[in-house]
Order: sequence, then C-alpha cells, then structure tokens
Amino acid sequence: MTFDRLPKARRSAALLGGAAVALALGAASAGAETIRWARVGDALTLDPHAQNEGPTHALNHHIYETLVGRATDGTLTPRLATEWGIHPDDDTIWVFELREGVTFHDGTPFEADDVVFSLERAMAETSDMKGLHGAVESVEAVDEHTVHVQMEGPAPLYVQNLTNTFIMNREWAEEHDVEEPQDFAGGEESYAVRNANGTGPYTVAERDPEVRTVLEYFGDHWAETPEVSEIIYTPIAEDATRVAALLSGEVDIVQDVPVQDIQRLQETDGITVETGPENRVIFFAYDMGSDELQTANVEGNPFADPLVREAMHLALDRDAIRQVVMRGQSLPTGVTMPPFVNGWTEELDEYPQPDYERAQELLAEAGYPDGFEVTLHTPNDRYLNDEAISQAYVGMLDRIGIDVNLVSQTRSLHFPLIQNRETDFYLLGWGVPTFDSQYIFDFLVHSTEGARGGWNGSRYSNPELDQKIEALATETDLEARNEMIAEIWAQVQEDRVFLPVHNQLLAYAMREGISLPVHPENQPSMTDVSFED
Amino acid sequence: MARTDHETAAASTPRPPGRLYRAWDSDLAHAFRTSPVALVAGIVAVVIILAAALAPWIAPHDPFDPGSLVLMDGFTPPMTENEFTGNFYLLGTDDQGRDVFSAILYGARLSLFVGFSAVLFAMVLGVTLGLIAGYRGGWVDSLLMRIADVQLTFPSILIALLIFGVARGFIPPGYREAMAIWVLIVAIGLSDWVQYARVVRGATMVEKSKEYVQAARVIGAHPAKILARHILPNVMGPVLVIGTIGLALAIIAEATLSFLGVGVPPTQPSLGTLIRIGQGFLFSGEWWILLFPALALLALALSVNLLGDWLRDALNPRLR
Amino acid sequence: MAEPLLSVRDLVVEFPTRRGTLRAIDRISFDIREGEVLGMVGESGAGKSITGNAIIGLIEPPGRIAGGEILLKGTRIDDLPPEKMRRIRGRRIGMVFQDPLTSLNPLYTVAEQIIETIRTHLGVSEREARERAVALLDRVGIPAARRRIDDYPHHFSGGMRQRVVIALALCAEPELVIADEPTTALDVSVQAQIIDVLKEICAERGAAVMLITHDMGVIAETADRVAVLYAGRMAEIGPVRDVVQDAEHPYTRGLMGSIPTLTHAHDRLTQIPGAMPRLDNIPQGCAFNPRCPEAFDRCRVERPDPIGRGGGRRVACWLYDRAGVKEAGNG
Amino acid sequence: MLAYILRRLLQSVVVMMVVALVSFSLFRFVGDPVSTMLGQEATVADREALRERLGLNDPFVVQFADFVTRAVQGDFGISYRLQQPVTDLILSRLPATLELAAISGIFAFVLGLGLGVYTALKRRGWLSNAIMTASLIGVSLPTFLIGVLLIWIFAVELQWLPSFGRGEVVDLGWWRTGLLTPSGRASLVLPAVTLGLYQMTLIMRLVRAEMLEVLRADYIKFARARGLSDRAVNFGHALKNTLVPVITITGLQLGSIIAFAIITETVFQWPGVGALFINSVQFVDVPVMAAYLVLIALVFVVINLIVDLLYYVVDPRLRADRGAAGH
Repeated sequence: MTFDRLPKARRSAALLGGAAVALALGAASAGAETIRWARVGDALTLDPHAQNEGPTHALNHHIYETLVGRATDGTLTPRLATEWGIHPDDDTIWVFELREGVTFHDGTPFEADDVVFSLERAMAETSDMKGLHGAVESVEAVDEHTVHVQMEGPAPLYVQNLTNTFIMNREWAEEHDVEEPQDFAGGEESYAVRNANGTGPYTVAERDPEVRTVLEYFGDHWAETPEVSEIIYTPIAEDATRVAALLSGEVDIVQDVPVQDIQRLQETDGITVETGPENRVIFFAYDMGSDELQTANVEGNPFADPLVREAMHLALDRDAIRQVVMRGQSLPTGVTMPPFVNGWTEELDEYPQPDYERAQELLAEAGYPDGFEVTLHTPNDRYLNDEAISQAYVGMLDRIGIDVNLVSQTRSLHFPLIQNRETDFYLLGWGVPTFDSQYIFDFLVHSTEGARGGWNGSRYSNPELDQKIEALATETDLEARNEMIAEIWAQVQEDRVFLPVHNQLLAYAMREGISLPVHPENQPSMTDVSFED
Repeated sequence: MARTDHETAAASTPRPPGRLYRAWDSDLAHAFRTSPVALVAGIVAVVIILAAALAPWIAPHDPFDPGSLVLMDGFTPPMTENEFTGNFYLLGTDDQGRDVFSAILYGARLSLFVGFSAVLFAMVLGVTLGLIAGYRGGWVDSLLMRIADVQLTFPSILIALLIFGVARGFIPPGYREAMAIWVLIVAIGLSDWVQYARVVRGATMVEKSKEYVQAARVIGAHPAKILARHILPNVMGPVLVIGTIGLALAIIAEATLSFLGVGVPPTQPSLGTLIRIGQGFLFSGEWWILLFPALALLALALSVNLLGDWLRDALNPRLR
Repeated sequence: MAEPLLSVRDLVVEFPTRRGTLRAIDRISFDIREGEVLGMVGESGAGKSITGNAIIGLIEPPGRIAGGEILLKGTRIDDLPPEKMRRIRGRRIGMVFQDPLTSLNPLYTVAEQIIETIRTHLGVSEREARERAVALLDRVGIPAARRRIDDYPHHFSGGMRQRVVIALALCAEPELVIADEPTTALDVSVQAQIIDVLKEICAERGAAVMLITHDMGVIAETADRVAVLYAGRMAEIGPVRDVVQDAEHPYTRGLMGSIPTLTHAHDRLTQIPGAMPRLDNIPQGCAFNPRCPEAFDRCRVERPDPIGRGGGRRVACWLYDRAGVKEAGNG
Repeated sequence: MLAYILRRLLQSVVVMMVVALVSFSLFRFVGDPVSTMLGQEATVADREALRERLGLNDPFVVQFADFVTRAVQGDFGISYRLQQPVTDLILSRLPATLELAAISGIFAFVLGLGLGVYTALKRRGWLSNAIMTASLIGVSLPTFLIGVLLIWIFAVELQWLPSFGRGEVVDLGWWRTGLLTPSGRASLVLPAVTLGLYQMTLIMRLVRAEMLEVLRADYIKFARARGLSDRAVNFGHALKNTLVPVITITGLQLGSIIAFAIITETVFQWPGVGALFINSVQFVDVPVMAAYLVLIALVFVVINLIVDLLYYVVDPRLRADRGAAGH
C-alpha cells in the first residue's frame, strides 16, 4: 500500500529539513511549508479521550477528526459527518451521515463501526469526555456510513457536544490494546498516549512530550491540501521566552501571547498579530447561599444581601480593566456568557458604569457603612492576566470600603477551592464548548446535585430555576427553548449570581507573511494557515 | 620617631581571636573608613535600608493600599504625565497604576524585613543547635548533624517550596494571606540554618575542651551560662559574616520563590515580586517596571554582599 | 679576621600602620662568621624572628626593610630582585621554623618535598636527589629512612618531623641555617636531641647557624656567641661564655636569671618588673629605661648605641659610656 | 575502606528513606491532583471515583508503603499529567539536565578556580578587586532575571544564540545528547552560563578565601624559605591544599546545581527533569514529584559519596596509616 510507505519516506526527509530549519536561526521563510508553532503548554496526551483539555484537543484536531467541527465564527461544520439531525420519527435519536472515502493514517477505511467504537470509548469509565455523553444510551451503526445515537430522552443540543470527541479506528485500538483510555491506577503506559492513528490531516512523525512534536501532512486526507505540510510544535512555558523565540525568528507562530506584548509585537517589523474573541467569559462569583462566610470579619453573609451585590457591581470598572490591565484585549460584559453562545443578547451584555458613591450608599443601606473584610481567591496562571484583574478589583472594592485579602495561587490549588466550596469569593473563567446557555446553567447556576451544579460556588439555589434548567435539556422546540433560556438569564441577572468582567480576546503572533485566524476555542488549525509570500 | 605619643589601641600585637567586642574596636572602623568599596557599599546599603524603613514617610504613595490606586494611572512612563489622568510619577507606574518609586521603597522594606527575619531565624536556630551539638556531643550531635545532612540533600529552594506547601495545608484559609510572609521567613530561614550550626558546632567543640570552660564547668556553672558567656562571643565573628551574606541570599531567595509562584501576596509586592511582575514587561516597552526594581535589588544585594565580603576579610585576623 | 659570612648593618624593618609606622627592628648590626653558631635571644616581640625573616627576604608585606644592609660574603642581598633572592633561599641560607607540625605540606610525602627542594637548587637527577635525601634523613636520625621517606608528614611524630625539617633546610647544602625557635613546639624530652642534631650536622658541613630562641639555657649550651634583642634593638652581643657569666646590660642580667634551674623553663623575666613595651609605645631614650633598676636621667632622654667593650663584646647602655657627657648617676 | 563505603551506603539508604517519607507526606498539601486531571464537566462522583482508583483515599501508611515497595523496584507509577511511566519519563529527561549541570558545573569550576586563584595571588590588585565586585553581580540578581536578560541580549537583540530548547539532539540509544550538534552546543551556552554564574561566584570566593588561608600557612612560608619558585609554591603547594576543602563544597554544589536547574530550565524551556518537576508541581503530578525528589536525594547521596572518596584520594591524612607513627 503506497500510503503506508509514503509517510515514512517523507518523515526522514522532513526530519532533515527540520534540522536545517532549526539551524538557520532567524533565517526568513526558508521552508515556507513548515510551520514552527509554539504555545504555553503541550498536549498532555495523544489519547483523544483521556483529557478534556484545550491544548490537548488543539493538537489532536490535527491528527484525529471529530464528527462535526467548530468554525472560527463558532458555527458547526461538517467533518467526518457530512449531515446530522434528529431522527424525524424519534426525537431521542441523533442520526449522523458519515463522509465516504476517508481513510485512517494506517490505510484502514473509516466506517460507521469506528464511530460506534469511539463514542463508546469516550463514554468509558476512564474517559475524561464521558461528561459530554452522559445522555447517550447507545450507539448503533445502521449501515457503513450511518450512525444512530440513542439518547435517554430528547437531547436537542447533543451535536454541540461532539466538537472535541475524536474518532479512532477500532482495529487499531484493539490491536494495541487501547480500547479504553488510560487508567492511572493501571500502572502501565497506554499505547495511545504517544501513538496515534486518526483520519486527520497530519500524521505524527515525532513525539517527545513537552519538548517537540513533529506532524506531517497526511497525503490521503480527504480535504483540500493545506499550505502547511509540516508542523513543528514546541511548548514554551515562560511568557518572555516564548515572545523572545518569535522575535529571534526561532518560531513562526506563537499562540499564547501576553496581552502587554501585543502592541509592541504589532509594531515590530516582520511580525503580525491576529486577535479575536475567545469563547470564554471571565467573572467573579461569591457565596450568596451560605449563612456565614468563611473569611469575612462580620456576622452573617453580606453577599446574601442583594444591596451588597449591587454595590459590588457598581464598584467594578470594567472599562478601566480593559484599558489598562487588558491593554484593550477584552470585551467587557454584563453577563456571564460569551457572545458566541446561544442565548446571548446585546441587552444582557450591557454593563453599568462604576458609581462608587452609589455603591457606598448601598453598602450603608445594607448595614455595612464601614464595609467588611473578605478574601478573594484568584488563579495566577490560568486566564489572561487573571491575577492583575483580581488585583485591580481589590483596589476598586477597597474604595467602597470592602477590604479584600487577595490570595493568588496556581490553578491546581485554586480550582479545588471552588469545587470543594472552600472559597467565599473567587475569579473563574468559563468556556462554553457547546455554545449554548444550558452548559452555563447546568454547571454554574443549577443547585449542586448529581451531575449538575458542580461549579456553583455561588451556592445559588432556586428550585424553580432548577426545574427550568432541567427542562431545557429535553425541550426540542427551539423557539420555546430559547424563551426559557431568556427567562432563566433574566432571573440570574436580577439575582446577580455572578459579577461578569469580560470576554477574553485571543492573540496569535506570527511571522509576517503568515495568516492564521483566531479560533474561538483557542484551537487553531494549521490547515487554516495561509502564506502571503 | 615615626610614632605619635599617647595613642591608645594598636594593631600589631596578636590578640586572642574572636572576641566580638575586640573585633569591633576602632581597627574595624578604621579599615572601613579607608576601604572605598566598603564605604560606598555601606553608604548605599544604609541609604536603601533607611529609605525602606522610612518608606511610609518618604514614599509619595502607599502602594500597599489598593484603594488608593487609580487603575487608569497604569503604565505611566517615568517623569511623564499620564495621558488620561495627567498624574505625574517620578519613576512611572506599573500595570496597576502603582507608583514604582513608592513600590520600590515599600517592596524593599518588605524584602529587608523578610531577609532580616529569615537570617535572624536561621541564625538563632543554627547557633542554638550548633552550640548544643558541639557542647553535648554524642548522640545529640550525631542526630543533629544527620538532620543537617538530610536537609542539605534538599536544596534550599526546594525546602522553601515544600515548607510553603505544607504551611498552606496547615493554616486555615482565612489566615493564609496574613501568614504568608511568616511562612516565607520560616521557609527561607529553615533552609539556611545548617551553615551556622556547622560553624558554631566546630568552634564549640574546640572551645569546650579549653581550660576556662572546663574550669567553669568544674565550679558548677550551668551549661547554658557557659555557652552564652564563653563560647558564644568566640563564634560571633564568622556567624556575623555568614549572616551578612545570608541577608543578600535571603532577599534573592525571596525573589526566586516569587518567580516560582510562592511568596507574598501581589497586593503587597516585595522587591522580588516587583521584578517578577516587571519581567513580563521586558518586551512590551514598559522598561521602567522592570529596570528600577531590578536596579534597587541589585544595589541592595550587591552592597550587602560587598559588606559581607569586606567584613569577612576584616574580621579574619590572619588576613589583616 | 676573615670576611664574615653574613653581615647585618644598621638594619631597620618597619611596618606601616594607620597610627604611624612601627619600627620592629631599629638599627641592628651583627656578623655571623663561617661555621659559628650565633644565638639570638629576647622576649616575644623583641624582633628575633623578624631579623631572621629579613635576612632571607621574607618580611610579610606591608612590612619592609627601611634601612641598613645585609651582606652575604660581602655581597648585598637585601636589595636583590626576587628571583635572585629566591636562589639564595634554601641554597645558601636554610631556614628551620618553630613548628614542625605545620612546616611540612601535609599533602606531599617527605620524599617529594625533599627531592623538590634538592632539584630546585642543585640540578641533579631525580634518582640522585632521592639518594641524597635518604642519606640526609638517615643522618638527621630518621630510622629506616629509605622506607619511611615515602611516608606523609602525619606519619611522623613531632620530633621526627623537626628532623625532617632540618633535613629540608640542609638538603641544598646552605652555608647558613637560620633556626627560628626550632624546639619550642616540641616535647621537652626531644628538645636537646634536636638541638644536638642541628649543631652536629651543621658543624659537619661547615654551615653557620643563627639560632633564634628565648631560651637562654639552649644558647648557653649551644652558641658560640649570643646577641640579645630588646624591643627591636640590640642590647648586647658577645661570646656566649662572657655574656652568660658576666652580663653587662641590666636587661641581659635579668635574662640570665631566667635560665632554667629546674626542669621547666621560664618564659618571662621574673626578676625584672614590668613588660617589654609595645612597638608603638617605646619610651624615649633607652627602650629598657622604665624597667631598668639602674636607669638614670640620660637613659630617659638619649638612646644608647652599642658600645665596644673589647673581646668582641658590645653593649648598648649608658652605664658603660665613659666618654659620655654625663656620668652615671648612681653611686 | 570497604566497610566505610558500606556504612556510607547504609546511611544513604536511610537518608533516602527519610527524604521519601518527608516528600511523600508533603504532597498532600500541594494541591488536589484529581481536580486537575479531570475536565470541567466532571462531577463530584467522578472525582471521588478517580480518587479511589488512584488510592488517594487509602491511609497514609498504606500509600507510603505501596510507594516504597514499588519505588525500590524502580517503579514510580504513571504520571498523572503525561500518562507515561514516571521512570521512563525521568530517564528520558535526565540526560538534558545532567548535560546542562555538567557543563555549567565545569564552567563554574574552571572559571571559579582560575579567578579565585588569581584574586588570591593578587589580593591587592585593582583587577582582583574589580573581579571580586563584578562576580557579586551574579549573586545579587535572581537567576530567572539573569536568564531572561541573557535571552534578551543574546537571542533577541544579537541573535547569536538560541533562546530556548536543546537544539538538535543525537539519540545514542540510551542517552540523547545535544553535545554532538552545533545547534545543541549553541543551545547550551545561555542556560549553562545562567546556571553556572551563581556557583562560579561561590567557588571563586571559596577558592580565594581558602587560598589566602593556605598562603598564610607555615608550610607555604617554609616552602618559600627553601627557595622554591613562586610557581611551585603557588600552584604546587598552595593550590593543592586549597583544593581539599574546595572539592567538598564544590561537590555539594553540584547537587544544588541540579536543583537550581529548575529555574534555569523553566526560563530556557530546557527539557530536563527540573522543568518536568515544576510542571508537575503545577499539575500536582504526585508520582513525578516523588520520583524527582528521591532522584535528587540519590544524586546528592552519590555525589556525597564520590566527594568523600575524592577527599580520601586527595588528602593522605585520611588514608589508613601504613605504619605507626613514631620516632
């Protein structure tokens, strides 16, 4: 089989080419088809179902493919599925028509059975993707190119959950004993962690985790041939080093550009920066449900008082944060929902101008004329300038008399605080992979029970709203459903469950002559790269 | 004759080594006055330490008071008016609108406090354990020195990181912030006591066999008293030298820990934290956010190091 | 009389300090004749060792020779360039230091240290140097020298080490050996042996010895002549028998009283009250005058220079200044 | 001699056990691995299930016993983060760190020794004083800042040297080296200087201090008095004696070079165990952290042993007496 041999031959050639490029530091676009791509962290694994995490998906999108894709404008696009929809006779079944003539990297043809296998694998106990497939009852291959997914009930938005669920090859997985994702308790490395056999546009030529990954174009890929034939992917953790690598010409594209460097990079000869909104909203949340706060110096729970919450809203100067902290790289918002998400409206997005006098009056009215003391938890390595945002808000709250202790720590210490309800007041960012409000309601608004409310650190609990949220999941009448979404948002906004700050803008900096649009989920595809010269 | 009459103390005759007060007599002061390096370093160190200590009275702003910060003042270049607010700052402002000059003063104050406290902690711990180990000997000595060995296994930065991690586990959430600085002090101090202990232990073992200590023992003086009265003064010279260098090291260690993400809260930045933050602006054009704190740290650490260096030579009678 | 082996003329050694310059040696003159043993006595700080160091050109900076001259067989050596002086050290003037425990480099075997020294000066083969070293060690009394020559210094006892040091000082066959308190650090029981070895072997080879000590007893038994130093100045010099039996300088007379009568030595002058002045506080006139039982006015004003007393004796004391303007005040 | 080594080895085992115990007990405080291992959709039940599978709910003693049992067999489990066997992971990263540590160690030792000797011999020269003062700059700024400044100057502005990574490496089968390619060697320069600067200063000052002490020693004076040449005295006698204490402390410094590599590796994206450790701390990758600390302890113990043996070779006083001392 020719496609079996071809990649190997190309592989060694490309390795040499890669070496030459690496040697020719700063040389201008020598190998125009090779892209040297750097971002802050590496994919944790090549196993497509082992980690539900942005950088991992971003790399895997080059190697594996999903049934449906997400375009840079947020809409769904056909990928391995050419058509999809709810079964006309049974609203609990999703039907996917699969693309024909697709082969895996090892030459095996892609069939419906692979989809069945992959979805079942994604639902396995050790899969990190299983949360997105909780409503699936069974998957069935109707014929070679049609798959039926039987849901437990009506699931009008299920297809939105599929944009990061990759399709593997059943035979390959069985051959290498990777029918289930990595089990940490097992003590052995899964073959799929460093090896892959997908249908994606690139094959893995070299994989040295956290050091260097080389991908080569897969000649038999079904889509149009991309301009980039080779990708050298390097994680560079330090901001300054990453930017330096671009400035010195050692990499072509830098994905996680610190906001403060954007302007300077734009002004630098030979470098361009593309920016665009990310599907992620940054907000503060507070414990409004407990009787007592853990860190406050006053009796009772000031956050339970709507007046206090309103005062805190009025103290937040979103424009100043945008202007100074974010260097203009953010879209201030009044709602905890990125504009891509179904349910977003301009009215909801509006936000008040800060009014410190009014805020102080409200505090006094609420019985805190001298304010109170509380601790704010913030991550310092998760979102763009997360620590600086929190710090700025601490200053603003101080002005109205709320004395905030800022605790800034790494993500692995920060997030458990929210999950375990150990923080009164915290910063959180929320990406919405399904692009629908329900995802936000499920995790952030619904009372904590079962699979829902896991991130409801606000301890907000409204039984009436809970019912509506649950009803959303099975409402198939989209119009009625959107109405319900609007109602829920109205209540959430009225109760000021969150203190939204802004939506992040992403920035990709690259060598001049390259263009790469910003992807709302920060998962750029190198197939989208075009060269101008 | 080439001598002037009636001058008092003099240098030539050998003296019993060590005695702190003797070392601190006018010889040292003279050597200091005549060493240009020591003099400049001393002046720089004193100016910085004084400025830091008097920060609340000297600094035009209080950078630790978040309420006084105007975010729109952020990124004001030095000696320039802010384009939005028209405010003027000598050394500019950082990303939070914090006056860099005031932040340096307060930050140096914090760094020096951490440094001095950590050194003091390490010194007290090390000297005490060293005295005990050297005086008691036997299994106490073995145990303490094995602990020192194990501790040396862990490089100081790792020890500090781990102590920080542990403290976070023990201290209830509400107090973590208030305790952060003390944890830092303990972390740096604990990683540094071995040096003092070793020096003191060695000196103690030599001294304890000497007649005057034996005599004191025979007349039934309490061991603690013997240690304090007879042995301690003899080891203060080297301890002082280690301490001086240790101060510079502690200040740098605090900065390094800040880089690794542990340390004082960002609302109360130390000199090290300021540099860690400023480092992010190396390529963005706001050079002053990094440059001035870095220069301040360099001047402080360098002058303290030079003083320590000089002190080491000056206190060493054999090099005079 | 033949030209002296070593001649020291008006030697002045100064140490600059911040409180002014200290004179550690103040106009000392003496000769050493070939093959003779000159004893040099005085209390600690009197300038004995500095004199020795000055002769071999090893005054520690910032100290320096500020005046006078040192002649080796009529040739000045105090102003030689360092490289030329180096060739004299070890080759023509050997040196033995006080503490044998610290005089030997602990990291080299005895053989390595002796052979290195021999070959530095005598340009002989390694084998030849080794043979000489063995013979020399044998001569200074190291038992089984051929075997023990490859031992490290710490394998030897203090007395044995001092023998090694003597062998080292003599291995390039110098004409003069300066022995700076060679027995002070040793056990009393071996002191005499070491002095004997030193004296015998130097006599054999015709080397002169300058024996620096504060122990009048050793001088009395060993030296041909003796020089007494006090506060960096020469108090008295003369044949040892004369000086011991009939000391003329009041200080020397006091010193003679400190010759050990029993088994242990005295370190201080028990007969004379007070202590030697510090170098920055030397009284006007005779340095000894505050302690001198026979001091008179002149002693407090004018400094006495050594006065020839015949028989090779010289004494720096106004008591013997017959030509002096003022006569001795005491009756 | 053999008994000595055996005793030392036994002590080392104890030290390593203590290190393992201490580090293992500390990990419960650095964060919750489960929350970083699962995606944001995971439920409380999911997290609990994973925790159970990982054995994190077992009593501490059980966890530690399990860890030690497996560790002595060279099995440190699977990295929570990279899902590879920790032993493989560390072995694959170790060459990078060891090469960096070795090169910067050599840089620090050679330069430190040379400058230390020079400044000791010319104690009062202006150049010595200038070197002494300048060397302090290296210890008066935090390592991370020095690294970033070097990148800025030599990679961005001058574009002489690479800013990150190891360059092209050659796989020797069990060891991937960057020393055999020009880009690999170029990549080593900045990290090695950054890492070695601090140690260089320490070694230089140590050498100088020791040498000044030694130059005052009687046997040096006696060597001069024997007319040995300056060269023989300074380098044959003084230097050799200086080296005895210097070797001990320098040996111990090697351990801290490997530890300080954490920062240098992070700044230069150097694919060694230090960067691996820091990433693991952020992710609470307990198996990697534990293995790393045990590794550091092992390295230290080995270095310590080698230093002791070296000491033994250099200093004859420590060797067993061949003959009884006597007259």
